[in-house]
Amino acid sequence: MALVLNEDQSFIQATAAEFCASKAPVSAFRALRDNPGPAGYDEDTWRAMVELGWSGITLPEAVGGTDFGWQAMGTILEQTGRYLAASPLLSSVVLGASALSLSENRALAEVVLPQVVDGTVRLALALEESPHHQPYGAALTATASGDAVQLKGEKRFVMDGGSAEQIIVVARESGAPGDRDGLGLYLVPREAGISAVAEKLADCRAYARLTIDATVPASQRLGGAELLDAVLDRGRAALAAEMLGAAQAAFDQTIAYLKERKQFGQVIGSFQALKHRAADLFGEIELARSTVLDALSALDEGRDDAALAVSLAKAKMGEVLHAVSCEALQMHGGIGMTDEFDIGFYMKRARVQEALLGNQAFHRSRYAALAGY
Amino acid sequence: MALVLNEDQSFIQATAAEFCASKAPVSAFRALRDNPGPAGYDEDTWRAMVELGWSGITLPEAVGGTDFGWQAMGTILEQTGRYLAASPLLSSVVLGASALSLSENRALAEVVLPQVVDGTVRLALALEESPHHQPYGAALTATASGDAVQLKGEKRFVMDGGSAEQIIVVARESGAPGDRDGLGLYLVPREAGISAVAEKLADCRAYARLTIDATVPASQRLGGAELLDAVLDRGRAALAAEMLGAAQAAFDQTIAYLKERKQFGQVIGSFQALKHRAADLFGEIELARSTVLDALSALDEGRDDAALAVSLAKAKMGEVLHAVSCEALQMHGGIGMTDEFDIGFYMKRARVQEALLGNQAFHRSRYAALAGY
Amino acid sequence: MKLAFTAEENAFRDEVRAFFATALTPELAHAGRHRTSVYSSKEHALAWQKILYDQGWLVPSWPEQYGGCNWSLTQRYIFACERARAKPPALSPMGLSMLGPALLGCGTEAQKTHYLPRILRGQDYWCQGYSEPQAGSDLATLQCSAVRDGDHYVLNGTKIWTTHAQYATHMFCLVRTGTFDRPQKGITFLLLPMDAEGITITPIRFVSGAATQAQVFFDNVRVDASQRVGEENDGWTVAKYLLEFERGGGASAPGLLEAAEDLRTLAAELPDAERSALETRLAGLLTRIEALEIAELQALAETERRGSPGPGASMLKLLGTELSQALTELQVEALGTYGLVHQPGALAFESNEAPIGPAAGLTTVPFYLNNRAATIYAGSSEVQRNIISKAVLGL
Amino acid sequence: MKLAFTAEENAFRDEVRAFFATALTPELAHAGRHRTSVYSSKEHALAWQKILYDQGWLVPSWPEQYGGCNWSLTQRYIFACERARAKPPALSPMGLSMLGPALLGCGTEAQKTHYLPRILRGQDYWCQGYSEPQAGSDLATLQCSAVRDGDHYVLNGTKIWTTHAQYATHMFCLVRTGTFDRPQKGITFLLLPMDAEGITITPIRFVSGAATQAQVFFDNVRVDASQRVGEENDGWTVAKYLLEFERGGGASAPGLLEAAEDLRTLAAELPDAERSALETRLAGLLTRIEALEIAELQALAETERRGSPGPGASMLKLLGTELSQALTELQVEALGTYGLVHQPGALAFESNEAPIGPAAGLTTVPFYLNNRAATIYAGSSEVQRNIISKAVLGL
Repeated sequence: MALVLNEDQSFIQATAAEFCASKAPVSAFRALRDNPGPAGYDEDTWRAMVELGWSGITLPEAVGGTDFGWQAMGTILEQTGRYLAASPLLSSVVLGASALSLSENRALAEVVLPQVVDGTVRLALALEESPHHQPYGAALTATASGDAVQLKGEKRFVMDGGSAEQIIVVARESGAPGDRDGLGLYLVPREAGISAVAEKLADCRAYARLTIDATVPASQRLGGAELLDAVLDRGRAALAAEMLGAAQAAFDQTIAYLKERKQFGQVIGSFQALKHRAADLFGEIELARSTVLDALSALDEGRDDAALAVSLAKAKMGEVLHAVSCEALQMHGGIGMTDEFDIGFYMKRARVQEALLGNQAFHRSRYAALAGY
Repeated sequence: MALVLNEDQSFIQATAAEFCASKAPVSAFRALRDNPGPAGYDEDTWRAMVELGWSGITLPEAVGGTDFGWQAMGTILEQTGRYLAASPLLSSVVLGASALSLSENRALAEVVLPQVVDGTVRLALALEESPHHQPYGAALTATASGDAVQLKGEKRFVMDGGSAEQIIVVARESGAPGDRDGLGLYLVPREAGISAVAEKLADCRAYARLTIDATVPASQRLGGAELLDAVLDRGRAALAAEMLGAAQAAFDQTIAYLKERKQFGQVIGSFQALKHRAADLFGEIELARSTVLDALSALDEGRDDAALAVSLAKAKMGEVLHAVSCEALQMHGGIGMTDEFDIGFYMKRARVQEALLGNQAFHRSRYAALAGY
Repeated sequence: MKLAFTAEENAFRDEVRAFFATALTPELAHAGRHRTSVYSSKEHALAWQKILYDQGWLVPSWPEQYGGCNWSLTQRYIFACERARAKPPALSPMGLSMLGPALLGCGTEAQKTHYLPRILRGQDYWCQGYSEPQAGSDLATLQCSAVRDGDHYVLNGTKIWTTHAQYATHMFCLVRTGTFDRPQKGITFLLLPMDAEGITITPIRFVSGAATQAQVFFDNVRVDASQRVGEENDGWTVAKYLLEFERGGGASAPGLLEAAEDLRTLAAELPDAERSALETRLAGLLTRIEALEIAELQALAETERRGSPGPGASMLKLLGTELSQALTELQVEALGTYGLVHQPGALAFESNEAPIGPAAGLTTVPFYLNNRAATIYAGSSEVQRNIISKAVLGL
Repeated sequence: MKLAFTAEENAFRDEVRAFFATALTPELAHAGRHRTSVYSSKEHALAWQKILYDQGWLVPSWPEQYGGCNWSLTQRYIFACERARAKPPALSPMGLSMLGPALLGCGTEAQKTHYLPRILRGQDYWCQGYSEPQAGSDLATLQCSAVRDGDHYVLNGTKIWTTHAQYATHMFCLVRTGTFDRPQKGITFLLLPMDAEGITITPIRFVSGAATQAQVFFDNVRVDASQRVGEENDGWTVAKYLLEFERGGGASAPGLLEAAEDLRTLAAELPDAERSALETRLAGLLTRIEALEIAELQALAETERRGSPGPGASMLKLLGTELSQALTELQVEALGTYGLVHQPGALAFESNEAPIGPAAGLTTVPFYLNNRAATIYAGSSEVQRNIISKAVLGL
């Protein structure tokens, strides 16, 4: 584990903080919430992120990326998480591009990844078919006939599934839903036969139900369960970094409010019961931060305990974000309950982030299994 | 459930409080701890309890008891628990006498119970053979031959097992350890072949390891697993009442200390963080009190959910006593760590009370099973 | 089952159960099962109130002469359990559970005679004007002023977090009529009509998207002095009396037990790892709810004995609201993504919009979010802990 | 495994592991595995200290000129993990981890030259005189006075909770030399020999039955002014510097991970219901310990960068001690009645008294009870929360 950020990472973090604060602050998210537009994020802001190189930060230089790695990506997502900045970073750059860059299908990756880096193609991962994270739960069928594969079925709550140009579809080639064997990941252009209906969740990000009836060449296959696991772990670690930013933001706003709001003739931050709860939350956030950094490092270093580190981070970060968002609202009191205050956004965002790619129970259980319990 | 104590119960409670405060205060327990004597409790104090009728409070008038029931017994044990008053109430009157009064062996009960009431015979229940509560775990063998039964084996941590004149031995007649079927409870006079070695636990009550090799008439059999369950539930509810008294005492002493100890120029009870923790503990003790009263009522009323109510009470009371005893020590700070202060007694007593007759995990699990989870 | 029932009590339970089964219209049943906060809409609340009123079961605990039922504690407990089971719309508590008992305890004969029947018949629909922007947890520092002018008080200032202010016909409120050594002194309890001149109402949108609360502004609003409850400057006494009812008057456990039962059904459908984690937490909550149920029954007996709930109400409010929140946490988790759906359009009775997931999911997030206020209103959990440590523990 | 090891680092690990395997005598191994508090006996601590000293591994993080190893962070981490695995006796921290770093940071050349080698060789055995009966959490109000008299200070007053005072040759202590606007001012940091005239020591018996602490009384005890560390009236600066080391200097996670591993073995033998409940809690603790391990590694890097641990040490002390207590809770539970045994006579090396249960049970209760002090000493958890909220959060 790298114990401190290196120079590149520090620079990227500073840039991301500055960019989000000026170009994608919470007020921008509020405007999008009320008026989401076709993609659910602002296309100009996204183009600016692409120009900053964020779409290629984890990708090799051969496809136009900068190869700064997951810790660098984490510093960016921590900032977008902090400001609730809307973008397809998680769906396209983290989940989508990883499926290509980790794929053994080099030919396809070499064609598509440069387009992801320059922003002309956005990807999305179509995995879930039920309301619970089930990585091997795909029932959507992949039926081979000659050099073509027919994909048929439905996917739920696909992040940015309504706007991505190409969808990575997790399909069942053999076996039954729940089996790890028999899965295949296919890159499917939207126009090949994917229709989308928006599904709105509490966080007001863009999700879609996809109805898929598409036939693609067998050469669109990216890999199987092993690839899927690797992609998901990158997604989980990145999501945890985003959650860290959200938790820190909710905490900071709450501490600021505690210093400002007066009751009983003094600022409420002077009440020891609140002070001690704040101190405990601080400790919990620091613990969670440690696990997130370790998970990102584990991915960068290719450590063999990366899956363990990722599940630890997602479970711990979920637990802490949950506690922080609840305490933030409670400490804000009535004003925190209003739509006018930003703090409620973090609670709604938090509940969805916790559930995405496996909630605390899922990752605690996975962690325990991997740790041999 | 009776929602308030009736007149008899209130009178018994007041008497018990007065008796313990004057005749069996914590200082008496401290003296016994340093100088336990043969029984581990003061025989004069015990005789005075017998004279107050405590040995017959749950027993029918036919055998000399007063039949005031388990709620009345609970009010007494709450007071002995509060003052750490040492006596064979739990071992002999609750566990021992219940095994006789609930037994279908009326002949034996009619002989022995009057002796329990008048204090000439003390009973003990020899159940456990391992360090974990396993009601059906008996391996000690009961082998019938004609009209006699030979009991052979070892029992651990038998409360007052070194001083009781007669021991109720839980033995295996058939099947394997863990089977609910095949258990038999026998009343065995000590001189029939029981030798005892003291086993000292943190609470400094009297426990013994019994080595049993005794032959008794078959007419000494009291019943099987059904009887055992009923006896244990009475023991658990009574123990929970004792724990309630201990929790209340530890809490009261802590509140008093918070009002007295000064740091940072003010009594530490004025610090809001401690106030709030105290308020939360108060609520938890009240919740636990409710479950204990309900369990005792359920036994008095013969309710069919009595086992459920008892496990709820033992689990909840254990959890609360645990929390209270830890917080009590923490809030006392350094002085609480000293042997000179009484508060440590409650912590040591608490750990043992929690474990006896099933700890929180055991009763949570039993509760969940009984509630259909 | 905490109380042993007699044959008569069993018959009573059957009667109550049958009543709920027949009295709830499909629309009211839908409204009851799709609540997104502790409040139902005014329309549904009043419709259901009328049915209960006609049945004579609207205010069981009131004195018989004012419409009470003279039920035993066991009967009231049975009624609460059956109500939790049937899930009718929520009655608006402001008149029936808060102002009503306050008038019974502190009102003049004229006030009782005039207002109590109108509350019962739903002719008046009340809201509560307590909090102000700078007086939340520290309620006693409220500033909204009432100056005596002949037979009237003249009100200026503002009230905030006033539930259903925009639908109410009347408000009971606390106003400042004087400044004394303690902030609690100098407060007066007044009743006023919401159509009085000088009142402006601004709804407040909540995190859930709904706007059931409002801020109310008073600009020289004149209130007849006969509308004062209790003495001038002594309104805090009335408010404290009322707050005890608000905090601890009811029995929350039967509803929590029903919610836990629903959750158990949901949990059964979860993937293994999540199911076992959730069931463990649910069983843990269940033990707390069962304990709370017993404590609430004992508190009911205590209330009957002393006439009002007493400071123990703070403990029950604290525990009840935190358990309620804990259950909604589990509900969100049990439903997975379906429990995170944001689809207000599909919520209405006979809506044309197909729900994204099961119907239970539609109300989950709004209820969850609105319910966060349960540990803030009627004295936040922090204030309840202050009260317990001071009034009960003497710290 | 949080750090990726190089081949050299793997070789180093093997070397350390082999050292522990051969260097620990049977008696020292027994003493290490049967500790009943964070301290070992003076005899065992010094015996083990000598072995480490001879090996050159006694104070890895000190500057090389004073005996440090110039190890990388990874090497120090490896050493901590191997030590946790081998469970040697605990070194007395008062000289090696507390006074030593304080002298390195704030001592005069003469003090360093005289004391540091004596600390390393175990010639001096130190105790810490901080708390007083009325100055516990509120340490700055300490009253034990030192009045300047020529080249000496004359001490009067008392210190309490002084670990191993009865075995120590020297004490470092905080005394009051003046009264200023802030209680932190006017405190001076002094070194003194325990055989000085006027010192009386009264051991304090703890709940566990042991008496490792004492109260120390000073009656006109004369201390040479050269034994002052830092400036007169400015001892708080030295104390704060030292406290950071006491709170956050080490890595507690490797030991906690070992304890968790031991618990896992114990849990496997439990009856079903208890086992699954315990394993769930253990896995939960494990996630916290793993997180703490990472945080401690980062803190080590931070300490290396800035020279001392900083206020973040409060957080690590808070989390580390609470996790340690949580593990001992589980240990008591996992052993059942065997974990409640009170049998001090069976504890000694090659004792003739047969233990009631397994050997692990003999130390469980004493360690559990002594370990309750972990959230009280070196600033209680409450004080750590005060520090975090003030120094880190600005509340």
